[in-house]
This record gives sequence, C-alpha cells and structure tokens, in this order.
Amino acid sequence: MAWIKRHLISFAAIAVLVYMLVPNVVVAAFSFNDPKGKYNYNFNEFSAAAWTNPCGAQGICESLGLSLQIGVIASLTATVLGTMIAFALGRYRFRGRSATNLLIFMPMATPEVVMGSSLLTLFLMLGVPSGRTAILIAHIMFCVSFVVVAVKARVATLDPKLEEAAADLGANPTQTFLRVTLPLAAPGIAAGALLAFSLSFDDYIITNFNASPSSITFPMYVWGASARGVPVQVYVIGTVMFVLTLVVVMTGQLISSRRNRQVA
Amino acid sequence: MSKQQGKGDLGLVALTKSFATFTAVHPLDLVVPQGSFFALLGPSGCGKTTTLRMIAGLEEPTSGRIRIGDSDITDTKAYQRNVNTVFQSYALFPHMSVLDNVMFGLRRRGDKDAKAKAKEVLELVQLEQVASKKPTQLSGGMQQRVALARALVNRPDVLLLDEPLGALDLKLRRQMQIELKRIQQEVGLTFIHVTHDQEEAMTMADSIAVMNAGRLEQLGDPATLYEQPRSTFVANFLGQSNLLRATVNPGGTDHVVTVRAHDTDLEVSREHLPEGVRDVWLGVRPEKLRLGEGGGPNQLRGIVRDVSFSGVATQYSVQMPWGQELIVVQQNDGTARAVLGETVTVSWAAQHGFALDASQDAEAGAELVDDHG
Amino acid sequence: MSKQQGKGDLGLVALTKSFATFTAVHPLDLVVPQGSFFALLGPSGCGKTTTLRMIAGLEEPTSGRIRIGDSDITDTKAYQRNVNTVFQSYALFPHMSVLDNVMFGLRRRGDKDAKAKAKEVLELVQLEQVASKKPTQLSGGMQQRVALARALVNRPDVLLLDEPLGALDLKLRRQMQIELKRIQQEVGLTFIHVTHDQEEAMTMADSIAVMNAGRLEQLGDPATLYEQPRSTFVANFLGQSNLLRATVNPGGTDHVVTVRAHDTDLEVSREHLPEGVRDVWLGVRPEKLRLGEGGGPNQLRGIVRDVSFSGVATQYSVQMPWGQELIVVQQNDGTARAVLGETVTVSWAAQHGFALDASQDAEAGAELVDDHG
Amino acid sequence: GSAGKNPTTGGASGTAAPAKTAAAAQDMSDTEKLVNWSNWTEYIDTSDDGKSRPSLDAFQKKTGIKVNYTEDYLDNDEFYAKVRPLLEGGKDTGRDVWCSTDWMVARLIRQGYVQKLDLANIPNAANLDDSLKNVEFDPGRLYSLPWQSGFAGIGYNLKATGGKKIESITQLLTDPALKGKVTLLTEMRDTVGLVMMEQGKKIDSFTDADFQAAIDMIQQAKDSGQILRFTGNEYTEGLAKGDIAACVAWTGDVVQLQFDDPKIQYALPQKGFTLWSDNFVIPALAKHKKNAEKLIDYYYDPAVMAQVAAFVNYIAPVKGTAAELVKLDPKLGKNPLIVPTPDVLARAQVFRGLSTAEETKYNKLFSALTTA
Amino acid sequence: MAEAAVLSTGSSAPPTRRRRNWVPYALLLPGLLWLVVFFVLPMVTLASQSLQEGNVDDGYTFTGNVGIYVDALKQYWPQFVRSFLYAGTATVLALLLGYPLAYFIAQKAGRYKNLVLVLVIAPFFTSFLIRTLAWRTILSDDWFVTTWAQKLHITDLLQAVGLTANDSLLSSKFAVIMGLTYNFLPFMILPLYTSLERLDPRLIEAAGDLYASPWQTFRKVTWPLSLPGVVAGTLLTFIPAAGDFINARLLGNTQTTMIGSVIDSQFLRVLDYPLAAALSFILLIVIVTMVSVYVRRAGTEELL
Ligand SMILES: Nc1ncnc2c1ncn2[C@@H]1O[C@H](COP(=O)(O)OP(=O)(O)OP(=O)(O)O)[C@@H](O)[C@H]1O
Ligand SMILES: Nc1ncnc2c1ncn2[C@@H]1O[C@H](COP(=O)(O)OP(=O)(O)OP(=O)(O)O)[C@@H](O)[C@H]1O
Ligand SMILES: [Mg+2]
Ligand SMILES: [Mg+2]
Repeated sequence: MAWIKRHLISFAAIAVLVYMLVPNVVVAAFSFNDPKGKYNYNFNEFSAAAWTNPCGAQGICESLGLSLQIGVIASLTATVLGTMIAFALGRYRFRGRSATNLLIFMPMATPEVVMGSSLLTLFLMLGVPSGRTAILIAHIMFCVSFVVVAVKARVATLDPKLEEAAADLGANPTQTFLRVTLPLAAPGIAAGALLAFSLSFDDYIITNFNASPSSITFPMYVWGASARGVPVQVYVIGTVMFVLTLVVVMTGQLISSRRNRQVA
Repeated sequence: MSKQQGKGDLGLVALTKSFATFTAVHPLDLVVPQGSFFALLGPSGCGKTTTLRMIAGLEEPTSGRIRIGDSDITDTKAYQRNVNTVFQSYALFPHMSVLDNVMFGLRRRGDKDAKAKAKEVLELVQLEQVASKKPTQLSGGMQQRVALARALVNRPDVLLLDEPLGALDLKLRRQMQIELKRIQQEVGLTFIHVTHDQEEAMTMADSIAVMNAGRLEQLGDPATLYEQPRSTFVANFLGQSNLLRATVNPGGTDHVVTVRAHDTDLEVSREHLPEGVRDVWLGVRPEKLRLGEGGGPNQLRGIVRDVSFSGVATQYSVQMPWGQELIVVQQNDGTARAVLGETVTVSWAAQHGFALDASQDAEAGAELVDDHG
Repeated sequence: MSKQQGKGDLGLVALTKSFATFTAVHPLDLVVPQGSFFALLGPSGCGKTTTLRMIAGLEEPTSGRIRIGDSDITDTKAYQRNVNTVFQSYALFPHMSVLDNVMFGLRRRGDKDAKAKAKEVLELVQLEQVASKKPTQLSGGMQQRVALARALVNRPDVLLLDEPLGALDLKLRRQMQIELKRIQQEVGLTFIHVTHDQEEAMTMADSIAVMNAGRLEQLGDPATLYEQPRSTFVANFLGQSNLLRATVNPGGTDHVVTVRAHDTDLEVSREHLPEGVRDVWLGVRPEKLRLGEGGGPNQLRGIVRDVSFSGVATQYSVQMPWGQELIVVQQNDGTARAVLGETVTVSWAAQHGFALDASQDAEAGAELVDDHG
Repeated sequence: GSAGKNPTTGGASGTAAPAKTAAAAQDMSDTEKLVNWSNWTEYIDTSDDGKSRPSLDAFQKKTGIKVNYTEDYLDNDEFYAKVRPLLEGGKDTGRDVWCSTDWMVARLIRQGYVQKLDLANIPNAANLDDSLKNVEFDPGRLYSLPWQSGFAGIGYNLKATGGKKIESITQLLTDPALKGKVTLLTEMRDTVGLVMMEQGKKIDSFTDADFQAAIDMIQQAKDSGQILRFTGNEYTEGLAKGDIAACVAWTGDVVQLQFDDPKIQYALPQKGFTLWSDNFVIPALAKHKKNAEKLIDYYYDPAVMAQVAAFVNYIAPVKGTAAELVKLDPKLGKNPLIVPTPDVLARAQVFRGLSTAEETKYNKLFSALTTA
Repeated sequence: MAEAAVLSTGSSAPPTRRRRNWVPYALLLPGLLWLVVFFVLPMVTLASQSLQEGNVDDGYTFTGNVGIYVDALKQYWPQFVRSFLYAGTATVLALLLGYPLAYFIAQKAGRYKNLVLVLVIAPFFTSFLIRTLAWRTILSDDWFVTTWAQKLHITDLLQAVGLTANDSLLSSKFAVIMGLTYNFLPFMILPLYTSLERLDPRLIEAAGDLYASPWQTFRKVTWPLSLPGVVAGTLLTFIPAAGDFINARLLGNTQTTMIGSVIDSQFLRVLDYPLAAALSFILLIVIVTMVSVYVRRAGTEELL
C-alpha cells in the first residue's frame, strides 16, 4: 500500500501515456485487418495484405510523397529562416527586438483557421493559384516561429565564453561560427527542424485552405478517405511513420550514448 | 612611467577601459618581462579580468597601447594575437574531444604537426590517456589541465590565466598550483596569472601587481610586497596585519625610530618609515608577534580572547587595554601555548614593524569581499 | 560502540546505507553531544553527504537506527523531523523573497510569530536590509547566510551543514567560518558540519570525525587528531606529514623508544608508539621540524630543493640522502631562512614524532582528490 | 432508362442565357493524348482488388488517351470554392472535365465557367435519356451531359433502430428512438427538398414561406438533439457501423452498403423525394477538350454505362443501359433504385432553379443551420 | 526534440555587441520578410475583406460595413462561447493529465526518460487525423469501451451532466473535449517537461527538510517553479484547441460545432467571405486579448 502511494505519480504518468498511445495501438492493429465491406472499423480477419501492398489504395502514396516532399522543403526552409532569427534574437541587442518577438509569437497565437483563411484571402487577391507553392509558403510561415523558439532556447544556453575562446585560439569569425557556434546550436536546430517537419506533415487545416485539386497531401487524403471509408493502407502508413520515428530517434540516442560510453 | 622594454616583454602603456557608466581600468602602465610568472592580485571588481581581456583582444581599450616586444598589438583582433587565455570556467568546447580541443588553435593556423604537438602537451599535463574523451566526462581538475594544454600548445607570447584554479577545491587547488608552476618553469612562457587568493599569488609568482579599484597599488616580488607594504590596502589585502595608531617621536638613531602608540613607546626601523609623516599606522604581521617577552624591544600586554587551532599554527586574539585585538599566529612547534583569558605579553623586533601614512583607512583591503553576487 | 546518550544528543547506531551496487556507509556508530560543533571530514565520496541525508530523512538507511535523545526518528519522514539542513548549493527557493525563504519552515508548522522570528534571525546573519530581495539578486556569501538563517530559524535539534562554504572564495570563506562559529556559540544548537577543508574543520569544530570509504577512521578533538593520528590516512589527510620508514629498536626508557630509520637512530615518545609493532612509519608534522640543530635529539641532514614563500610561513623541501624529500614549514618570524641548494640539518623533539603501523600505505589520504569530476 | 419530371417552367428569373462565355484554350488533344477528369469518390467501376478501373482502362486501350482520374470532388460547394478563383482569374484549372450536380451546373453556366460541348465529337449523346434532354438550367444540353442520376431518400440500419422501419421524414426528425442518431445532408436541395415534400409542398414550385417552414422543422429537430450531423458522403460509414441509425441518403450509397449488410434498408418517402443528376462539364481553358468529349462519348455507350452502373448502383442516364445491366446481373437490373419503375419515378421531384438572390438567401438560411 | 515546442520564459538579455550593428538585421530580414508578407499582410487583407459586401457571383466591393461584426457575433456567439469553453476544459484536462507525466519524465523516469519522451512525440508523426479516426473506432457503440461504460453506468453519468445525449460515447461533447485533450496533450507535456526538468530536486528536498508535507511541497515549490511551463503549455494547448474544428467534426454532433468549423464552412462552402473574415478576425482578437491578459496575470511577460 505504501509502495503504491509512493509511486502514485508513476502510475498516473503511465496511465496518461497509455491514453496517449491507445489510438496508435488501434491503428497498428487495424492495419492488419481484412475489413468486411469497405469500412475498417471492426476487426474482421487478420491479413497482412495492406502491408504487402501499402500503395494499394488509389492515390495514397502520391499524397504521402507530396506530404513528405512538402514537409522536407518547408522544414528545411523554415529551419534556415528561423535559425537566423533565433541567432539574431539570442545573440544581439538591437532596436525592434520586442516587435520582432511579437511578430514571432503571433503566428503561434493565431488559430490555424485564421491563418489558413487569411492566406487564402491574400492569394485570392494576388491571384496566386492554390496548390503546392501556396501550401509550401503557408507551411514555412507557420513553422518559422516554432523553429525560432526551439533554436533560441538552445542559443540562450550557449556560453559566449566558448566563442571568445575560439577567437582567442586564432579562429576568425567564420571559423568560430562554423566550428563552434553552429555545432553547439545543432541540437536545438535539429529539434526545431524535426518539430517543423512534424507540424508540416500533419497539417490539415491550413493546407486545406490553400490546396488545389492536384495537390492532395496525406492528411487531406485521409480526410477525403474518411468520407468514403478509410483504406487499410492508411493505417499501415500511420503505423510505419510511428515506428519509424521511434526507431530513428531511439537509435540516434543509442548511438550518441554509446559513443559517449565508449570513450568513458 | 613606461620602462625599458625587452624583446618579448609585454608592455601596457596608459591602458584604460571605461564602460558606459564606469571606468574599470584607470590608466595602467606595466611591463611584464618575458618568461616571468606574473600575478595580478586584487579584490573582486578591481579590473583584473578587464585588463586580461584587453591583452587578449576580447575587449577594446578605451585608450592606451599594448605592446609585445617591439610590435604594437593594440589594434589587432583577438584571433590575430599570439596571446592565449585559460578561462576561469575553462570554456572547453563540449562537442569536441580533449584532443580536438587541444588541437583547435594549431589547426586554425594550419599547423601540420597539430596532432603530435597536442599529444605532447597532453603528456605534459598528464592527460594523454583521456585524449579521446569529451570534456564533460572529466573532473574539474582534469578540465583545468585541458584548458591549460589547449592554450600552452600554441606557445603564445603571453599566456593569460584568469583564476584558473578558482573552481577547484582546496586540496586540488594546492596540487594544481605546484603543477602550474612546474609547467611554467618547463616551457618558459610568460604567464600572467589572475587570482583572488593571496597565498596562491605569493607561492607561485615571480612578481605580483596588486590592483585596487582599477589602479595599480603596488608592484614587486612577493616577499617585499608582504613585508614592506606601501599602503594599508596592501598590508591588509596581502595577509593579515595588526595596525596600531602611532605618532613618530622626534629623534631616533640612524636605524631605529621610536613612535608612541597608546602611551607606549615602540621601535621601528627607520627604513620602514615613510619620509615626512608624523601620524602613522604601525603595522606588524601576526606571525612576527611573539607571545612572551623574548621577541624584541617592543612589548605590549593583553588578554587572550580567542584561540583558534588550525594544525600547523594557532591563532590568538589578544585584547589590548584600549580595546583593540591583536592577532598573533604561532607555529605549533611544541612551545607552550597561551590559554583563553590569560594575560600575556606580546613582543616583536623593531625591524619587523612597518609604518604607513595614517591618512589611510586602517580597514582598506580587509572588508568583506562580498559585492560580486 | 554506542555510548551513553545525553538528553538531546544525536545518536547513530550501526547506521548503514547500501546503494544498488555500492555500500556508501558501513555500519556507523556515533554520538554527537547536544550543543556541540561537530565536523565530519573525509575525502570525496567517503559517505559524508549520505550520512547527513540519512540524518535529515532524505535518504532511507539500509539498516541501523537514528536517535535524538530518547526518541528514535529512523522511520519518520524528512518533514516530520526537527532536523534542518544547509545545503551546499543552498537550495534557496528562487521564487520567494529572502524573508519568505526564511519563514518557510515556520509557516509550514503554523507558527504565528513567523515574521518576527525570521526578521530576528536575518538580523543575526546581518541580512535584515535585503529581506525583500530575491535570492538570485544576492552574492554567494549572502545566499549562504540566507540558507543558514532559513535553517536556524526553526531551532532544530540538529543543524546539518553540507559543505556550506564550499562555493565561496577563500577570503569570504574565512570570514564566514568566523561568522558561523559565532552564530553557533550564540544559539547553542548542535551543528554537524561536513567539509573537505581540514583547516576549516580544525578551526571550527569541537570534535572531528574523519571518515574514509564509508567508515569512521578516527574521532576526537582537533588537536588530538592532528598531533596523534592513529593511521597514515588521518596523518596525511589532516594536514601534511613526513613519514619515515623505521624499525623499533628493542629497549628504550619508559618515556622514549629509539627507532632505526635509514641507518639513523631516532627517538620517539613511547606513548606515541602503537603496541606490539616493530615496523613503523615514523611521522613528524612539517611545522614540528626545525632547520638547524636546536630543535631536539632527532637530527637529519639534507639539501634544500625548494623554497616556497607564502607570507606567514615558508615551506622548504629538504632532500634526504636516500632520496625522500621532507617538508619543513617555518613561520616567517624573522629568523634566518635557508636558501635553495644549501645543506641543512633538520631536527625535532622526540615528543613531536608519532609512529604508525607500517602495514599501512604511506600515501593513504594524500592522493590527488580528483575523482569527482 | 429513367424518366423524371422535367421542370421546364423554371424559377422566377436568372435562368436566362448565360451572361458570360467561357474562354477556350488552344486544344492540345491531338498532341497530348491525355484527359484530366475530376470526379466524386467511388463513382466509377473498380476492379475487385481496388487497383484498376476496368472501363477507364478499356477506354485508354481503345483510344490511346490516358485518363488522369482524380477523386477530388467531395462536395459541390467545396469544389466550386477551390476552382472558382482560377476560373475567375482566367487560369487553367488543370481539369478537362468534371461532374457537377444540376444546380452547380446552372451556376457554372451562368458565370461562364464552362464551355459548350462539341456534339460532333459525342455521337453517342443521342443515347441520352429523353427525360434529361431538355433541362431548365441547360436548355438543349449545350453545356452538360449527365453522368449519373439518383434519388435522395431515407437510409437506415435495422441493427441501430432496433428493427424499426423508418419510412417518413417526420419519423426521421421526431422519433425519440433515433435521438442523436440521425444525419441529414449538407446538400440543401436534398435535405430541404425532402422536408418540404413531407410538408406537402412541391419542390418545383415553392415559396419563401414554404422554404422557411422546412428550415424551421429541421431547426426544431436539431435543437431537440435529434440530429447528429449534417454530412456529405461520409454518412455511409456511420450508417454501416450503426452509429447512425437513419439518415437522408443517396440511393447508390445505400445499395452498395446493402451488399455487405442486409440490415441496411432504404425508404423512398411516400410524399416524394428528390431526383438529381451529376453532369459532365468542360471548364473554361481546358487543354484537352476534344479528348474529354471522346471520353463522354465512350461512356454514353450503353454497354460501358452498364458496367459503371453495375458498380456504382446509381441511375444511368443512357438509353439501353437497363437492358445491358440485366445481362451483367439480372438482380441489379431489377432493382428499382437502379432501374426505377414508373410509379417510383412519379413520386420523384426535381428542385426548381433558383435566382442568384434566392440562392444566396436560401443558402444563408440553410448554412446557418448546418454550420452552427 | 525535447527542447522543441517550448516557449522558454527566461528573459536573460544577450550580451551587448556594439560592433557590426547590421548583422542582426541581416539575420532577421529574410525570415521576418516572410512573416510580414505571408502573415501580416494576409491579416490586413482579411481585415479589409471583412469590410466588403457582395456575393460570389457578382464579386465583393469594399463598403466599410462594420455591422458585419455585430451580425457575426449575434449569429455565432454560441459557437464562440462553446469553442472557448471546450478549449478551456481541454486545456485544464491536459494540464491535469500532462503534469504527472511531465513530472515523471523529468524527475523519475531515469534511464527510460528518452524512451518515454519519444513515445510522447512519436504520435505526432502518425497523422492526427488517423489518430482521431481511431478514436472514432474506439468510442463507437459496438466497441467494448462503450459497452463497459454502459455497464458501469458511466454513460448514464455523462448523460446526466449533459456531456452526452444518449448512451453512446461518440458524437458528443464528451468525445469532442476528450479528442481535443488528446490531440493537444503533447503540446502541454513538452513545455511542462522542460520547466520541470530544470527544477532542482534539491529544492524539493529542502522543502521536505523544512517541514513541508508532499502536498505543501508541491503547492509552494514545485508548482510555482513550473509556472513558466504551465503558462507555455496552456497557451500552446488552448490556442490551437480554440480554433480547431477537426475534433468537433469527427467526434461531435450538431450541438458541438465550434467556431473553427463555422469559419471553415463560410470560407469553403458558403463562400460568404466577409462573414468568414469577420469571424476569423473576432476569433483572433479574442484569443490575443485573452492570451495577453493571461500572460500578464501569470507574470511571465516576455514570453519568448
Ligand atoms: N561589460 C561591462 N559593462 C559595464 N561594467 C563592466 C563590464 N564588464 C565589467 N564591468 C565592471 O568593471 C569592473 C571590473 O570588472 P572585472 O571583471 O575586470 O573585475 P575583476 O577584477 O576580474 O573581478 P573578479 O575578481 O570578481 O573577477 C567591475 O566593477 C565590473 O562591474
Ligand atoms: N543514489 C546513489 N546511487 C548510487 N551510489 C550513490 C548514490 N548516492 C551516492 N552514491 C555513492 O556513494 C558514495 C558516497 O557518496 P556521498 O555523496 O555521501 O560522498 P561525500 O562524502 O559527500 O562526497 P563529496 O565530498 O564529494 O560530497 C559515492 O561513491 C557515491 O558515488
Ligand atoms: Mg574576474
Ligand atoms: Mg557530499
């Protein structure tokens, strides 16, 4: 009893974790379903058919490809732009600092519908066609702020003494940036990029406002499919993305921790 | 004031640094001979770090010049100067191995032998076996030695050390002091060592410059500075001093002058008396005082108020009839000790006293160094 | 080993703490008398903090009991014990003002006079004027005093201080030592003070327990511990010791025994010789050695290899014919000093030597304390 | 074949000749053997493994024209909202042909967003069912040809109604047994139309008051918690699962569901139900107009159309399809929802054309209901 | 990744650099330009659009019709209120659920810390639509969750407090709020985690040492010190939740329509752009106002 009391927080935490992962378990389970009829809502019969043929549903892999492509381009661009801003904010004192902070914060404080619709309004007025370019512009726009926050947190903890040490040891400003500042900020930049990618990859609301009939992203495909019955392949892809993330991040961590342990 | 400057000597000429609201370094003139172990000592905020940063090129002087040998380096950038710094916080690059840290400077200058040289220096600081570790995996003392190696390996004209031992604990600190001194003697570079710790400065340095509030107070070798301080600030800051208010009696011999302090006549060497002053602080170091009458011509009686044993020595606090407490330090060499409450005679030799102009504050340099929170 | 225990004394009975892979504290028996200033001394990792944490209730003992007076508090929770801790890192609540920090404990127990009491204690530590500031706005020394006040105000049965001065610089540290001692004498609480700094322990404490690798090595008042260490570990850890390998000669008087070290007969008090051992380390403290022949019956000749001036005293390293270097500390009391390279006689009195069982490592307690990076 | 009431006597105004003419682009049909077709989801025959579309493949094989078939037409309004900026801005939509519902065709024609069909390229257009030949919104079928037609009626799941039959709109909107398990369509004409007919009105000639009365009835049902949602096609999943007990539904959807689950039932209300068509149109600036016309022509072959009808289970607008369908599957050929009998058809009504002002007004009323 | 999605509330000013003053501006220029053109400008367009009148067929013209805001509020205030209510409830729930988990990861998980963190983040990469659809399956009538809830009379309870309309769980207020909580929980956990991670465990020990019971320790030390994380987390949860409509669409019914859904429909189906723009603008203004009041009251003014 005392043991239970002492570990109350751990139990609560695990319960919450379970709550967070239940849908993923269901998704994984249903990816092995051979649904009766076109709706995949009752577990009918085990089948790995969808796994052997993940592109089997019309257009699913095209949309996934598009989403991945947009995600990569948008997160890379946003990471570059955001990192630059984060360095400016974290490293320099200049006029218009607080205005900049506000401008960075606003996209995060703006509901997605508002952002999506306002961008659509602008594009309507400017005659920018909906589609891939419009989606990219929008995604970069809302990702930048998150990158700034992630990178800035890291830059703020960077010891300016390290840069001084580099200069003291004969590194000119460019070398100092490339050899010291950038590698040290890298974890923050990577976190920002990853976050940007996940936000872009997962966005439906803003994308839907700016998509054209020929630019169906994966979330839009899922949305469309949900009206007529979600193909099992969607569950397969959802599961793959989940497991892939787990594997990639965990091996990354394993490698870095092993590297640390080896030299220890 | 700038003196003759040798080939590789470091020279500061009227070097000044003012921040927006505050002048951290008032015009400073100093020559540090090549190959010497030079200590910069002073209370917190006196401008030691600022001076060092100007030498390193990390801070731009408001005015004045910096020279190494014949060349004026005032306007060169940090990365162009052949000067290296060991930072108090070490500032090791956490993402590089120890070896990469040490090679960093050589690599920047395109040295082909970087690796060999770095390994050699790591051997010098006895860290060859941790070359491939990351700095965070090392203990404080090891990190300190990496920082030292990283600077040393570049064979700078001047090596600046900003409280390199400040973060180490006492025992380790004493060991590193010995190490540092050994290395300096081995490599023969000019070291400028900044420290808070007077004992450290005195044990290690060839010469010490005491700074106070952005100004140079006194410059000299450790023994001279300690035994013939020229101000109450130096007297108090460099070890402890007993200062008695006194008036110089006219006359005296060539060697000895008598002064009157609290109705007692006391002797002091004439050479330790500044010219032309009448009101003085008569100073004696605690270890120069003897409990008992055998110590010299100067004798005072008082009551022991505190006894504090610290192993090597015991410190007594002896209260004089006029209330002042004199501090007496006696080596625990087996001679009889005084006990609390006992009335004792305190005595000292005339040549162990020094006199300072009484217009100075007797407490200068002795206050709580507590303003750098 | 547990002795008679007084009314408010703290008693540890066979207290043990094992972690998964490691026993940090081996069965430990200790009585700390009420109102005493007790120091726990030992190298890094020897279990000092673990012991304190068990007393505070922050760590559960693996076995053994903890008593205050008659009551057994082993099974009570930290917040139910009338024991307070001053943490090394201070652990001040950053979101509360100094006053709120100090009132915290009183408030938790619903004390109506919390504010008045807190202000009183702040006065005691001379911080009444910063009561409304946040801890981060204070200097290290001030934070230290807030942490002390926050614990003191609760008038705990036992106050635990875990290296409270470790983060302060030397000068400040000495000042805080005096302050701490003054406060302890004023309030009369039991203080258990953990420190790395042997001098600190000796100056401040009524009794010292030296721990080594989770075990109690020796317990006693500072002078006894320093002058009659019972192991090489204590001899080396508490100050420096010169240890000479020697063999006890048969015979000798009631008071004095001769031992043969490196072909020289040396005297040592019989009371300082452990019973029934023949091979010994003959130890002498550096300050007990005299340069010159006047010091006692024991004389050795050697060459001065190093001279290190540190203000109050000068330390000499004198090399013996068999290679060993003896450390000699001489107070700078004005007597003649030896110079580098000079051949000198080193002498000491028989009663200043102590002999230790030679089966021990002569270097125990003297190694680089460098494993806690 | 099918026949329906053909509302030639249109609404008050606004259905006059189109004000604008759609711009034509240079036709690339001969150089690019390609046609881009946007259609509703699952609105064409698909092979059993879901990987290919037999009728499309056959077309490609026969003509060498590749069809980019996209199922991105989820909803008339939504699709319109997406292509309108392009059409308005005089840009190519990237589509050569798509299938819009009657009223949407009316709007597209009115705004000059669709091009006239070149019947020379569509000889099979003659197969168009007579009843659909002359519609109010496109007299003479100059701009559009029907793809599929269907009814909107009541679909329900016996499992969820507890075996109860749901046969009238009133029951749908008031039966407490269905509380919170009823969905209506976001398609205004179907939902409001059914309710107006339930209230005894004719949807080819109603007044503002009639419309308002229908809205009120729906509002009441919504406020009482009877209505779960207003949906597009997505009601089918809920209906199949039983989360939706009964709903306004399109015939083809329900017929498809019935294959998997006989508990799914369909009712055409006695008081009337709506008939609609989705029609091929060719947007302005379509690059492959001729290819699109060839495609339409291909599907106007009764044998091909029967292949589609057998899969999508809607009413085919092509004469002779019924006969072909019987050959493919006799049971389908007799299903009154696919091949309606005359007395069923007699009960079906078509929503009258609306003027711009009316459309704006009614849309506002209806959207206040569905979006809030 | 752990550091991501975190509004750090520390506000240490960077060191001054006087030389090369143009550098920060050069760094800022591209990113800020992007934000100005594709964020600020659209907002201006949106504002101007809201003041136009007309219809799709005939086009819209600017008339400065401020009345639209009154109309919009009059017609859709229940959806506004509902959105903020749901988002608020979901935020509180997310805080209640997220806090123990964040605390666990930061202070107790030991070597499983990274694993748990990744488990919190990984669902991000499974499209949230898929996961929300999965909830539809989980909560559907014929699944055991609903059956058990019925057996345990949880459904009755929910119905009694008005969170559901009948004995199903799906398509109800309950489902919508649950979905919102679920979907935005990681945005709560990550900032909480960062601030709890920074919490010095010695402070908790110090509180215990000073007679604070575990609950008092939480209230007086842990909670106030994690406030920056709480503020950041609640904002990152509340803001998107208030504008969300996916959960309401997929898990709700006609009684749970949120304002995001209205805006979406007005823009994409009804094509009443002025009304839609006005609604968007009202939503933005209300949120920004609420956020700034909240941030000021929470005392963490410099949010970034
Ligand atoms: N960038 C700056 N702007 C304004 N004042 C400064 C700046 N840098 C240092 N100072 C001030 O200059 C004075 C000297 O600082 P400096 O760091 O050189 O002292 P220090 O002797 O190294 O002290 P410490 O022993 O504490 O390291 C201090 O009063 C400090 O507050
Ligand atoms: N939670 C723990 N798990 C495992 N080992 C521990 C734990 N806490 C302490 N130890 C080990 O117990 C030993 C004693 O630790 P303790 O902190 O008591 O030493 P200490 O004497 O206070 O050292 P220091 O002077 O460095 O503070 C150390 O070797 C330490 O590594
Ligand atoms: Mg400094
Ligand atoms: Mg410890």
